[in-house]
Amino acid sequence: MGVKIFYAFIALIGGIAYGLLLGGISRKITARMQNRRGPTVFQNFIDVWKLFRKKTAISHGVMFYLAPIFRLLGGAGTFLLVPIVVGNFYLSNFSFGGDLIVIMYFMVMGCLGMALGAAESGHPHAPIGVTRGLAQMAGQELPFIISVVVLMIVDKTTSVEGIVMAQQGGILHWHIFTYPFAAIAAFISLLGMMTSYPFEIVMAPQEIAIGPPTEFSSTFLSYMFSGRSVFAVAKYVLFMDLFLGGATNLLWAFLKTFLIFLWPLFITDVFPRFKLEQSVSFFWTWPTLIGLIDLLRIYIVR
Amino acid sequence: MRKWIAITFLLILGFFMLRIAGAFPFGENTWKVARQYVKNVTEEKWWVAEHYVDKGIKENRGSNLVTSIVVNYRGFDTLGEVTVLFLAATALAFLLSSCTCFRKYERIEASLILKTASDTLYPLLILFGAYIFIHGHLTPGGGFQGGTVIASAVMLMLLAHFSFHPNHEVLSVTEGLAGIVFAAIGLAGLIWGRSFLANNILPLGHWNRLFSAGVIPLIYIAIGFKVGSELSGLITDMFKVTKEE
Amino acid sequence: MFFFASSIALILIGLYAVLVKRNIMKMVIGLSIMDTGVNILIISLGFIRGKTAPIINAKDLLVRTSSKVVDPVPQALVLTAIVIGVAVTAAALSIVMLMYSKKKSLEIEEYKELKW
Amino acid sequence: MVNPILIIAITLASAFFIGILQVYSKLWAKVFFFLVLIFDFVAAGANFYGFLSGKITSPILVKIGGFPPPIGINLFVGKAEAAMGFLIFTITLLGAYHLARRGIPEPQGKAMVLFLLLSLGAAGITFTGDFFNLFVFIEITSIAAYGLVASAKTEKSLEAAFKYMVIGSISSTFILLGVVFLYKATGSLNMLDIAKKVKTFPLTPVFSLISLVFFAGLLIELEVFPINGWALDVYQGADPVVVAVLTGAAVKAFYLIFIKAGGYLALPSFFQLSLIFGGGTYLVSQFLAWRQRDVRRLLGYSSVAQLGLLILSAGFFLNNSLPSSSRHFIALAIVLFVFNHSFAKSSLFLLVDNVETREMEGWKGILKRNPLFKFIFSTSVFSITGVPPFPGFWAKLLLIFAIPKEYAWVVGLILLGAVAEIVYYFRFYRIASDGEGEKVKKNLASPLAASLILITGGGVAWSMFSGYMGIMFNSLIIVFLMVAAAIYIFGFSKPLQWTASLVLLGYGIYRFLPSMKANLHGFFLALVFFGGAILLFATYPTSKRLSWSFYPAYLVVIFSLVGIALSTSWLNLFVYWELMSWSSFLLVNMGKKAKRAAWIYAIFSSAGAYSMLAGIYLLPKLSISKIGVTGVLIPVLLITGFLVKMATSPLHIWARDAYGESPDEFTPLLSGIMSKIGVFGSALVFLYVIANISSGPALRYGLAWLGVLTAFFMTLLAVFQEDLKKLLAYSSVGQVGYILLGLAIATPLGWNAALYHTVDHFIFKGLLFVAAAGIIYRVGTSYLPHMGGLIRRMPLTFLAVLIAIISLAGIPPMAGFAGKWLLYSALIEKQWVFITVVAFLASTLAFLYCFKILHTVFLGQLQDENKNAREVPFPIAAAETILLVATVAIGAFPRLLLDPINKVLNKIPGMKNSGLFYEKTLGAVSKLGHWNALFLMVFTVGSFIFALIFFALTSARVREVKQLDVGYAGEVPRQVEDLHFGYDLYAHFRRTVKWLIYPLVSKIWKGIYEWTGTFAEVLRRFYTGNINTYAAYVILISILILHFFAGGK
Repeated sequence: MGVKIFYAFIALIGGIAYGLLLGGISRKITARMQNRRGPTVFQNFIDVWKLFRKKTAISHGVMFYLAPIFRLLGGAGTFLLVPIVVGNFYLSNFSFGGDLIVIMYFMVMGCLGMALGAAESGHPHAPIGVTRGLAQMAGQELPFIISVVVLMIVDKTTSVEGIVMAQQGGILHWHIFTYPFAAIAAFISLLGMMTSYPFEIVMAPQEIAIGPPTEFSSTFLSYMFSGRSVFAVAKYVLFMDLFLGGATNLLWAFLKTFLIFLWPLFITDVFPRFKLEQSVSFFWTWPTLIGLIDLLRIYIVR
Repeated sequence: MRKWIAITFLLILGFFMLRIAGAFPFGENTWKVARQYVKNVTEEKWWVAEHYVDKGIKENRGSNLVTSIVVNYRGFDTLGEVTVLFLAATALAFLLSSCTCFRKYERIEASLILKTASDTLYPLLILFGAYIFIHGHLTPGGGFQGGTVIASAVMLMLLAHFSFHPNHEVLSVTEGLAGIVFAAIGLAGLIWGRSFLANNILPLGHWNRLFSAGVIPLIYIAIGFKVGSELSGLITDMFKVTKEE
Repeated sequence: MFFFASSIALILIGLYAVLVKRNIMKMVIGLSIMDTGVNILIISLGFIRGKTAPIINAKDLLVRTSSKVVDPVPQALVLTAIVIGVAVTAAALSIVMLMYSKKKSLEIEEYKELKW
Repeated sequence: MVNPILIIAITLASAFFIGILQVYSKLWAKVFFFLVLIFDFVAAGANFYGFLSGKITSPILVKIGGFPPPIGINLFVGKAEAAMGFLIFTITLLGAYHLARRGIPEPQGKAMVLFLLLSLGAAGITFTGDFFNLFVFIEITSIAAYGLVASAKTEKSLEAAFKYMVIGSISSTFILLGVVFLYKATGSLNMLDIAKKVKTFPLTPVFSLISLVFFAGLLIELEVFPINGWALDVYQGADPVVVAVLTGAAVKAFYLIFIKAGGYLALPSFFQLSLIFGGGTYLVSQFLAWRQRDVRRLLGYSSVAQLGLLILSAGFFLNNSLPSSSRHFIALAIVLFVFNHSFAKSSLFLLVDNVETREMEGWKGILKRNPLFKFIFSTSVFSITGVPPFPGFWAKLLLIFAIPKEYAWVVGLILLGAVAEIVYYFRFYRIASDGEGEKVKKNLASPLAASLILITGGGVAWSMFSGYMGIMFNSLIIVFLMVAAAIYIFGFSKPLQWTASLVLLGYGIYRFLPSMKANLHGFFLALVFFGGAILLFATYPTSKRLSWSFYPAYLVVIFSLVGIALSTSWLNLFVYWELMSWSSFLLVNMGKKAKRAAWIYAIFSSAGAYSMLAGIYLLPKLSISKIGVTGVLIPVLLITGFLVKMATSPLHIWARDAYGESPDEFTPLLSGIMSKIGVFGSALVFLYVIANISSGPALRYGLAWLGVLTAFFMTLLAVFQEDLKKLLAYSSVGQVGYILLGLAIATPLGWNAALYHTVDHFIFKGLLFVAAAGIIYRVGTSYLPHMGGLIRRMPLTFLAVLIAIISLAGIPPMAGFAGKWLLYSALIEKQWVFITVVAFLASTLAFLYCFKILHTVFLGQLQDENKNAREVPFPIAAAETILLVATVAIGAFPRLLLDPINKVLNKIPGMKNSGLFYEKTLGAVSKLGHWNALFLMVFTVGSFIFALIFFALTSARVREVKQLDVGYAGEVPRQVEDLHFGYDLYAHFRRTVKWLIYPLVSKIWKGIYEWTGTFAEVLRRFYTGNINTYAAYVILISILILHFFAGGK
């Protein structure tokens, strides 16, 4: 167990670093697409470090104080529950802790913690952002749920390992190819999960500063930043496990997660921002309908 | 429209009633007719009327079989009947007691003929009424009829004279007492005789005599008083309402 | 049969007044007529052709009376029924008088406060 | 034994005597009047007692005039007649006493004579054994009634009297003609003699016609549907005291003669006649009263309806083709119905006499200021509508179960009418208890006596019938009920009440501990007791503002829940179910604004209960065990009753306001335990009924959809709710939807999920509601936007609520997650794909309101008016802590709960292998996946603490800022109000899902209510108020009777 914890800790550090790096890459790519130079790919590391070194921080209360911890816990916990390389003792982390259902619910922890902290700040923008986020989550979850249910039912398992195992035996066994519609639905909902354009109303940087974390500063923000990064990585890994057949070694894992990371990036800079109503409606129509194709398929075939 | 609907309804109802009544051939011996409805009649006296007619004289010594039935065989009905009349009188007095809201009528003085005739007839009518109810067990008529005649005498007087006011108190007491007498005779039967309203507490006497038929004449006299006073009271009450105050 | 028909006709005439007449006094009169019809019907139900009244004031009637007199029971019943009819009429009239004293009208349309 | 002739003769003579006496002394007349009534009462009572005690074994036959029956008139007093006589004189005495206290109308002597003769006539009708004599007594009753109806001498009463008189004359003409024709056909007037002769008859059509003429007359007097306009006008127009005696005594005498004549005349179509007219009257009148605004007329409709039910029962009672045992039960039912209706309706009319206004609006809030009035009113209304333990309930039960199965539609009709009855009676109740009314006149002795008689009668009926109806009459439960009553009556001080209730509950736990076995019954029993104890404990601090009757009703709820959980027969379950529903109705009704909610609650729960009753009626046997049932009707009927209590959509619309507006002290019980007893019932239905039918899978699938849609829609509605308790209400209902889903899956895993969630939902929702009670107590509002920032004032409550919400949302380390995990595993195992998707989505939506609760109550800005709010009082905090610890403990060690559940499931055939086993490293493992609760708890808490320490050590100097110190658009705001974003948090989301939250279901229910009302309103126009029309109806119906029912060979 001690070994496990040690390797998990290593993986976590790696995850955070990878997440921050990917964040930097995305900023760079965006800048390039907008004909800017953009910051360096290590800008996020710099930011986190800078924030972390700030001398003072303000707090609005207990929940406010605890929010970054919740956030980090949520991100890190999710990351650790998802096996990076299935079957690998060192890289499957704590996946014995629970199956896909556990992961799906654990993912909420971080958001909830942050939401509570933000709400305690007493800043009216914070709950606005939070409610937007929650509403959008209700939107994006539907297609995601549909595809996850499809996978769980066809693979007759709820564990991530089981789903990965079911995809072994060639690239065509990946769920992205066997259940393409479900995969499309899930990948569209990933856009919402990443709160990237066009589903970026949650943060709404232009009007309400930076959304829920409005009031957070210095160390608090650095924690949240880290938590957010590792959470993103956790999602990439999860998607890799669910749809891209998992990874047999770390290299594959990097490659596949990077591919998944690129996907929202392509969309992000092309579309304008959706209003919340639009985004929820969007999620509840197109990706849902696409996902339903596969759901109907398995409903009939079953 | 309403008229025609009503007529239609009533004609159908009439049809049904005629169908029922028509099942009993008119004027034929009832007890013979009735037997056609019955299978296996073994009892001799299947029809109660046969008993009343054949045994009536023996059991009651009253010449008037209807009186025997009314006062003795079905005396309880009559007690009820008296009660109904009493009830009507009470209800009327009760309802009209506070009714003073009528327009004051200009009463026209009665003609001399009416006045004279009613003065003459008044005692005669009372006497006649008394005769009827005293002979109720012998001749047609009885307490009700006699009482009605007496009340008609009172009504005549009321029509003829302004000043005629039967004593209301006396009327009330009379009707009450007469009722109590009736009930008391019944209870006496319960105590000294066979049962309530039994006709064996007094000697039955001989057939076709005034003093015969046991308690029947007593009851009929009580009824006569009761009906007479009640109807008189009733009429008086009705007059009172329109009286000039 | 004629007696039945005519007494039933009386009942129906009485009922007709109750059903159609708009004057409450006339309705009471109708009820009275109906009572009379019923009474005649009862009496005629007790009639037996060729028989005498059930009053035994001659010696020869005392023997096998039942073959000589009409059915006395309906007559006894009718006596009661008549008195009851009178009583009901009296009660009805007192109610009508009171009603008239309140509204100064005998029209049935005036007395439709209670409904539904 | 008192000779019945004495009663009649002495009363008669006294009537004459009062006529004399009143001329001289009013006082003595009055005294004498009461002496006579008391004599009658005692004499009739002696006879009745003689029959009851067995001293009189054969019917009393009084020969009047000394002639044997066919020759002379006779009185015939059997058991029924003696009972009826006693009833008549009791009611008359009550009415007379009431009248005397109020003031007998002038001239008093005459009025007393009329009153005396009314009861005499009724007694005569009852006692007589002769048809013509019957007619005479009918006339006595009628004329006395005409006079008394007119006695108020107002325009209304005179009009009523006139109508009564006209129709009564027609009716008695029919009766007279019938009697005379009977004489003509049979040669006799004696009832028994005619009955004997009729047996030898070839029942010709003409003879049927003769009987029908008689019955037509009787049916007019019995106020059957189309020809009862006069009766309603009498109820509306006459002096209520007179009406009380009329409906309580006189009409009942007519009813007795109806049964007797039905038996004597052996009319072949009697059954059809009574079925059509009784049933029709019953059903139609219940609906006609739906929107009646005049109280007296409303009660009139109700009387007519009850009479219709009696006529219906008479038809069954006289139907020879029925087995004698069921006829015996129907006879008992009739006795109880008559008893119940006489006293309850008389008492109501006497109450009406105390209130000036006729309009229902004038009754607004009358109950509030008049406690005794309230007691009598509630008792009477409850008796009439058939609420246990009043006699009306037992009567209904007896009647329904005695009706043979081929007349199941009659049972349906009875139950439908009963629902309608509850709608209008409880609307009346609602108006009367809503707001602060005026004080009323205090002439309540007679109605009080009537209600006490009713209560006694109910108790006697319960103890009598419990034996042979298989209803548990556990002496202990009775002791509890008695203590509850004692608490109520003596009105101990609140802390004493609270202590007494707790002690009682503790004793109950001690006594019932052996019954808490590892089976479904024991499981729910334990939930009821321990849950109830915790929730009862938390009611203390706010008990000061509670009504006196709170704790008694609370105890009754708990012990009827115990009764339900211990039931081994469906009937027993039903009895306690009704008891629970109605006592909880009282509790809900105690809420200030809850009157309307309580009304809707009453309607729904009784409709559900009646549906359940219909199902139970159709079951081939009553014991709760495997039953060979075919068809889908029975399970649907049965489960509907339970679904109402679980508030499953579309039966949910009572729940929001009933939860939201009921007293805060009661809501935890309502949500935490009472909805779970619905789960218990549904589980029984799934287990013993649905499992055995061929269409079971389809039904289960349908119910699963119902469950998941409830979860979805209620969650969605909760998101947009701005009232704390209503929000929790929707949430509660939605969660119970998951439980239904779990039950419907019907695999071991599904049941595991359902039972786990049952307890778990009690824990977290109990906690939330208890906390809500405390918060509302401190803050004084349950309106969410008026709260905020309370975390600083109530840290413990915040922590408790936070953990409860985490549990509710199903976020892993807490107890709630296990339920979710089990449910989804079961669903995926079952492969119900669409349901799974909806269930997942619903639980995602739950996050929205979860955040809303935490944010609007505890976070954000503290409002100025709540500056002085303190932590919730100790008992509430203690209850919170207990439940909080339970949540965490079960979260870490779910086997604390899962092991007992598995024990329970092992007892159930087909559920033996629960589908769940445990492995050291993986924790709980199903066929599909695994989850390790302990690991997750340790991992989460450990990481949290680690991160916290790390954070605390490394972070910069943290400075706490003031409340308003937020970086708000570059300036420091001054007002709290602007900053607290608490109202309509999800406006944007609402715009998106507008079409989903369209209140379709409530609109449909409302539409049903409105349309039925409108329909009844239109149908009521049928009673034009024109006496000509009424007479025409009478003639028309008589023609129809004569035409359609004249059967015979």
